[in-house]
Amino acid sequence: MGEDILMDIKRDYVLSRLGDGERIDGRKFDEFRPIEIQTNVISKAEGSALVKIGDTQVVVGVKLQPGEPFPDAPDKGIIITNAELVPLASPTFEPGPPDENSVELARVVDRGIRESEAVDLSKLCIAEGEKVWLIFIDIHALDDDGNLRDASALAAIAAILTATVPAERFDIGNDFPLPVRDLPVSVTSLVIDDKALIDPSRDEISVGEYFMTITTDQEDNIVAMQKSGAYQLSEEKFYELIDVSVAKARELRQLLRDI
Amino acid sequence: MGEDILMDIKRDYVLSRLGDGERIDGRKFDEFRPIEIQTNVISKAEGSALVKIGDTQVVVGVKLQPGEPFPDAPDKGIIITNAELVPLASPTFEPGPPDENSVELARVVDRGIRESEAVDLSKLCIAEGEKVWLIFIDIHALDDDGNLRDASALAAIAAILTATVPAERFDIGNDFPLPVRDLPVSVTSLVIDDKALIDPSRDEISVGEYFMTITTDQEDNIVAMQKSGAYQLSEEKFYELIDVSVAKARELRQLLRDI
Amino acid sequence: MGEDILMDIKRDYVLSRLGDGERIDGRKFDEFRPIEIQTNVISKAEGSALVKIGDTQVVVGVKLQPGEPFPDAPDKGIIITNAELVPLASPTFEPGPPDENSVELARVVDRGIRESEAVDLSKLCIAEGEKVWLIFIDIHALDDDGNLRDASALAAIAAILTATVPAERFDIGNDFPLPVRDLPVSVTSLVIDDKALIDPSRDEISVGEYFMTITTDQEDNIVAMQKSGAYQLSEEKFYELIDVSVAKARELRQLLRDI
Amino acid sequence: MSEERPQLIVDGKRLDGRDFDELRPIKIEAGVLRRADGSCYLEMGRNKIIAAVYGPREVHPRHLQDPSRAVIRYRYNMAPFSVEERKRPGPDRRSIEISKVSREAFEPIIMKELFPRSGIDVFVEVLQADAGTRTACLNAASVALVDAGVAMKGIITAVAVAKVDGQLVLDPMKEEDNFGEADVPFAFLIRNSRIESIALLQMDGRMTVDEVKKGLQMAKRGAMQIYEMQRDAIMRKYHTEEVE
Amino acid sequence: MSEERPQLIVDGKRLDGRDFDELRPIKIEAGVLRRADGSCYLEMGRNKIIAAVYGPREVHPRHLQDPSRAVIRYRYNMAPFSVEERKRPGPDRRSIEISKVSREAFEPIIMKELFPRSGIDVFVEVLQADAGTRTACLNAASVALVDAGVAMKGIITAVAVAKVDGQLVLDPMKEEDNFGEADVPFAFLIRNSRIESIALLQMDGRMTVDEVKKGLQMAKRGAMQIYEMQRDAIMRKYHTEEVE
Amino acid sequence: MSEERPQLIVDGKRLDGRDFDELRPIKIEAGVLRRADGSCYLEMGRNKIIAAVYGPREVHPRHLQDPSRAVIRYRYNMAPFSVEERKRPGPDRRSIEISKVSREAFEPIIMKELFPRSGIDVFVEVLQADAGTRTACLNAASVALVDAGVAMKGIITAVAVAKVDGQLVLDPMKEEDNFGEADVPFAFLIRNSRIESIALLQMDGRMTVDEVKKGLQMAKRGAMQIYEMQRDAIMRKYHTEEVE
Repeated sequence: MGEDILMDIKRDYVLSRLGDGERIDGRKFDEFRPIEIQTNVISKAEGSALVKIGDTQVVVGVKLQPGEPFPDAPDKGIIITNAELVPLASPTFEPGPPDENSVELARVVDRGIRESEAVDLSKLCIAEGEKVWLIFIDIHALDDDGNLRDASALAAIAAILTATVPAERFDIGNDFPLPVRDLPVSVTSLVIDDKALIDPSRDEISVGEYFMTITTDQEDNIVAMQKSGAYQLSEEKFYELIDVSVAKARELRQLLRDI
Repeated sequence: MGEDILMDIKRDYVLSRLGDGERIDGRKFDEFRPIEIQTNVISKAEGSALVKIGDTQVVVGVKLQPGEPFPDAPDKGIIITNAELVPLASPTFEPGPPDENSVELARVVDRGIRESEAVDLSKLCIAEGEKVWLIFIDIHALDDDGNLRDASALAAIAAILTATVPAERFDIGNDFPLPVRDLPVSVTSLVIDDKALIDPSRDEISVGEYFMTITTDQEDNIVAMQKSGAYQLSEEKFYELIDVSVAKARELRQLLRDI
Repeated sequence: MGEDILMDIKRDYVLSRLGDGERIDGRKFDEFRPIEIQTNVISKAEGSALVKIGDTQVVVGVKLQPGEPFPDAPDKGIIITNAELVPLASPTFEPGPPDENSVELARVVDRGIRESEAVDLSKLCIAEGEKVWLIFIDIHALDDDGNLRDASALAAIAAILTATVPAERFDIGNDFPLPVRDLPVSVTSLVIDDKALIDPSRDEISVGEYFMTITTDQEDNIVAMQKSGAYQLSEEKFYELIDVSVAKARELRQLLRDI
Repeated sequence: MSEERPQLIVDGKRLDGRDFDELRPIKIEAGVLRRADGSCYLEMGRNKIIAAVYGPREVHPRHLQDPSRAVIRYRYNMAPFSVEERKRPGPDRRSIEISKVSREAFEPIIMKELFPRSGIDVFVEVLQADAGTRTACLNAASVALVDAGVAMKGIITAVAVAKVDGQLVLDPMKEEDNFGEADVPFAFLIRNSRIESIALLQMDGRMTVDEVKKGLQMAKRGAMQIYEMQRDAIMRKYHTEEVE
Repeated sequence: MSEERPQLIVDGKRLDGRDFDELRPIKIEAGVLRRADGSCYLEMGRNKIIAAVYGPREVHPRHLQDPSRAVIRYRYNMAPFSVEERKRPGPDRRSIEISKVSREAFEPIIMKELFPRSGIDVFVEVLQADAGTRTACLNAASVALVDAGVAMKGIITAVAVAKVDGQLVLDPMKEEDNFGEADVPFAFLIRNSRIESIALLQMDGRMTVDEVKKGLQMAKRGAMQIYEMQRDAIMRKYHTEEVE
Repeated sequence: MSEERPQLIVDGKRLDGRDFDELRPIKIEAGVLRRADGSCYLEMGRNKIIAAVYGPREVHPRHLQDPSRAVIRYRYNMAPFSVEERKRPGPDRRSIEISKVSREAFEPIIMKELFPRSGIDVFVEVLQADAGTRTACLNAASVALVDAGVAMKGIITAVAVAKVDGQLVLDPMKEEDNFGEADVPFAFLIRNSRIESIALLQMDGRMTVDEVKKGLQMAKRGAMQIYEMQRDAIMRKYHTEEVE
């Protein structure tokens, strides 16, 4: 009950400030909260990163192990992306098998990495048709203060960037860095009427879960898009979101280059 | 609530007409609704059939793939029958894993095919003890207006009759028709007091789910029986049901021969 | 409702008798109810035992079959212990996958057997790194009148003691007795304030599920301990429980030697 | 592990020496469990079955209650060690089907209207299996229901007939079930020591119409013998209680 | 079973002879099921889809009800035999995601406030799949909702565009989906015969910004053609009903 | 991947140079999460743990509420990447057992009667594991509960002792856990800077009675050191808050 009233008050406040052309935390509409990337935070993982965007925190761990290839790609490594919205990270997350939100999060992050061909899977064949490297990308939410999606995508590519293929542990040659070819970056906006708020915070999302995510590669191509949420998106807004997402992704990509 | 009252009215109507020796849709007690069989409706399946009995509709698809034999039958193909009572087909079906009704439906259809030895499993060995053909029979309900069971059994044998073993796709010789040896036909009746209504419609079933299914082969042997529902069956009624089921199965079998 | 009131009455009665230094069934604080062990009760199992402690009854069946070893113990057999608290055994057990109580029961019994090295796993290798004997220990509760844990542990080791490795059935040499090296015995107490009641009955447990289980081997070493239940255990009581558990285990072990 | 099909009938006798219409040895004991409201241990050949009844009792969650009658549950379950190859715990498709048709056998016989909003649970565990477990379980459940004092219009008694080597036989054991031509489990409602109707009926295999009809008669004769043993077990239990 | 990548565009035509901006043949029929409140059968190329709508109806269990509006469910499901390699029954991660974004496409369009405490269920079965099943399902669901008489602010019409061999194409079929460079499914809200906004939008592959923008225009033109066919199907249904 | 058993004690020192009764380096920080009502990050050797507390808050569904006191949940969970070989997400039997005994350690200490009908949830994630995760998690959970302001009768502090190469050692790390002879995790209730009772106690391995008793004394001394660090972390948090 009290919870609902609080949400109503927050929503009204966000909307009233938006009416004045302002975000509640004073950010510009196309401004991310402060971003922090720490890599190699989990020594048991072959690659890992902790990303904070404002108070939102997520850890991604990358594990590699040999496994069977898909029959239609006998000489290629395999990416398996999974997201756990553990109840530690938000009062609204419940223990149990992945719900539609975890599944969507994992699949959107996965598409950015897969479609940008960020990892050179053709270099991850051990024995054609028999054994290839499986890359497990596990997204583990710690604190959901809004926009877990971009934080997860950033942590995923950062973890990949610093990952080592543990060949020695499995007696198949020397360890080598996971071969990375691209740096996909996702940018998520909250669409409210005729406005778009990049990197929405939890309080801003009290208005509604009206998201658009656009992921681009380092040549500014679009590699993944996802409209999520029960809202209608106008054509003009869509074009505007593309342009701003491409521009912001360039900035975020610089953070990855600085790792 | 309103639902329940409607059911009560239907039930009273069915019973009152039965009191006059009549079925609500004017059929004779041993009369099926109009039956329609369309085969090869799903080109992705190795065999398929859509069967309509009155407004009841079901699709069965047969898929074949190589797999391991059972240890106690190293040279025989394997039949796996599954039924999905998808929520599209009835307001009473719920999404989720198969409930007892789906399981029973699949098992009764399976027994008719298995026990009549409709498929010659000994011709489906690829390499003894290592590889045989697995036959997946998937029953997919579309519209449950009563007697899904006979519709499913009929669609299953029709799909089998038209199925091809896709040997070429798996590089194990030439395609060949799935070897069929018999044409099992199931006949289901609704038992109400001293009456038996063949091929009961949904409205008739408002009286209660008091079913008896008798499956016979083309030599009029009984190959499967199933009493389902919380009712008591008298010996005399049982004998009567056997005789009428054998007779009706012969008629339905003709439809299969005409495919 | 009525159920709860009954529980309250029972609890008050147990506590009032305890106040007088007595148990409700007149037993001494360190006295087990009558124990009965029947072995070879299930001929389909390679080893089995029915144990009764008072009215508590449990059957354990041991099944063996060849399977793959763990990579880090390529020449050792594998123990898999499972407990089913089937709803037949108590009004409080529900059908469904194992809950935390079944899991804990299985794991505590498992630890006693595993840590005492009761079974000589090194004699259960068939082909190093490829095939070893899997030992399934299935605990099946029949009647839970309190202290299922000790009854299960006793039945498990009794079933193991009488088990045969069915090598002939799998064409790998002659059958031989499952090699047993030790006789772990668990002793469970109910801790109420400054008292400890060995082998608590269901009625006594109405006071609360405050258990301590101590399992010892035949040289009086401790091989497993488990405090279960939301209570605080004092250091003095803990030492006292160790001593009494060692002593009682010796008595129970004699029953096993007499099989 | 492929098995040779043995000859099942030799010199007019079955593998275990029984006549065609002879039951396996049966042992029934009522009231064997403390916690359950009613219970029964039953052996039928090498089958070992234990049945418990709980109720009438409250139904949780509430939305499963029926305001006008008791809700019946019946759970057939096999212990993992009850069969040659260890069975994974939990219900499989076979046990789901058996539980359904068994529940339906009891539903019209239990006087459910006497216990509105409540539940009557019948739990049956197969500790050792040797063909005919579903009929053995029904027989045990029946005695457990009587032991629990649940009001019923009669008693359920069950037995199977099979066709083996071309011959109808009563109460088939494992080999006859594995290698026979057909298996027909029956359960009957018995009332005033008379078989009144069929409560459960399944069949798989291949039989002529005539054989099915003869099989029913054979099953009825077998059921009456089992019924006597069920009665005896109940009597013994009451007698013991009176003596105590 | 490794597949060779075929050339997808030959002499300015697609593998199946279509022009770049040409839809596959479409067939739509409304009101094909008896039990459902609304239904639709749809073919789009080799896709075969059936959609059913139930509701507004009561929601169970009660705590899932919303006191101020209807709760929408949307279930996208593939029949096990709908694809080359048999699909295990039940939802997988892909169908969970598709169900979510499809439901979200309909939610702002259905007038949920008219049906407090009730549920509107949209169930869509893919009987045969050949790329573009999610858009085909949305088109079928839309017609089924109209057939059920559910009040909506407009209609949803969906179509994908793809990039294959460097070329934008409308409504890709299986080979184009498997071997193309990118796939962009769109759904639009159409109102008063005008595309008003984007209701669903996903994308995977690689496209320039300019291609995405051109793709949207191509999709809009395709959607308008489909919209006419949806209208026709609904008209035919009403007409038939009047005649009857 | 079969591992050789290393010598664990060399020249009276452990593999990582520690004395027998020496803890691994510990780092504790309270209040590290925004969404949770209380939280704690803790390192104990190479273990990395994060704990969050939510509540007292409403319990859903309602039938899980207790009208007279708070309901406590405790969920121990390992991240898939926290261990050498990737762990499948979701609870396994080990984590179910750990969650149970950990919850039971806290239940008598939390003043549940103050919060009728409500729930207090303790969620602990193992981000990196290196033996002793259950004790590390209890220590982190304790600080998170204090950080959340949950009323408690004291604090829980946990540490394990092990027997390796015949020697009792405090706070075993991975190699000692894998190749040691016994492992005994303890948790204590500490009140007024005094160990008052045992809150959690498990054991597997093989120890004499005397060793177990000595182990308890060693654990108590270790726990008091950890307790000081828990206090410090809480103080630092309050201090920071005051300064802000």
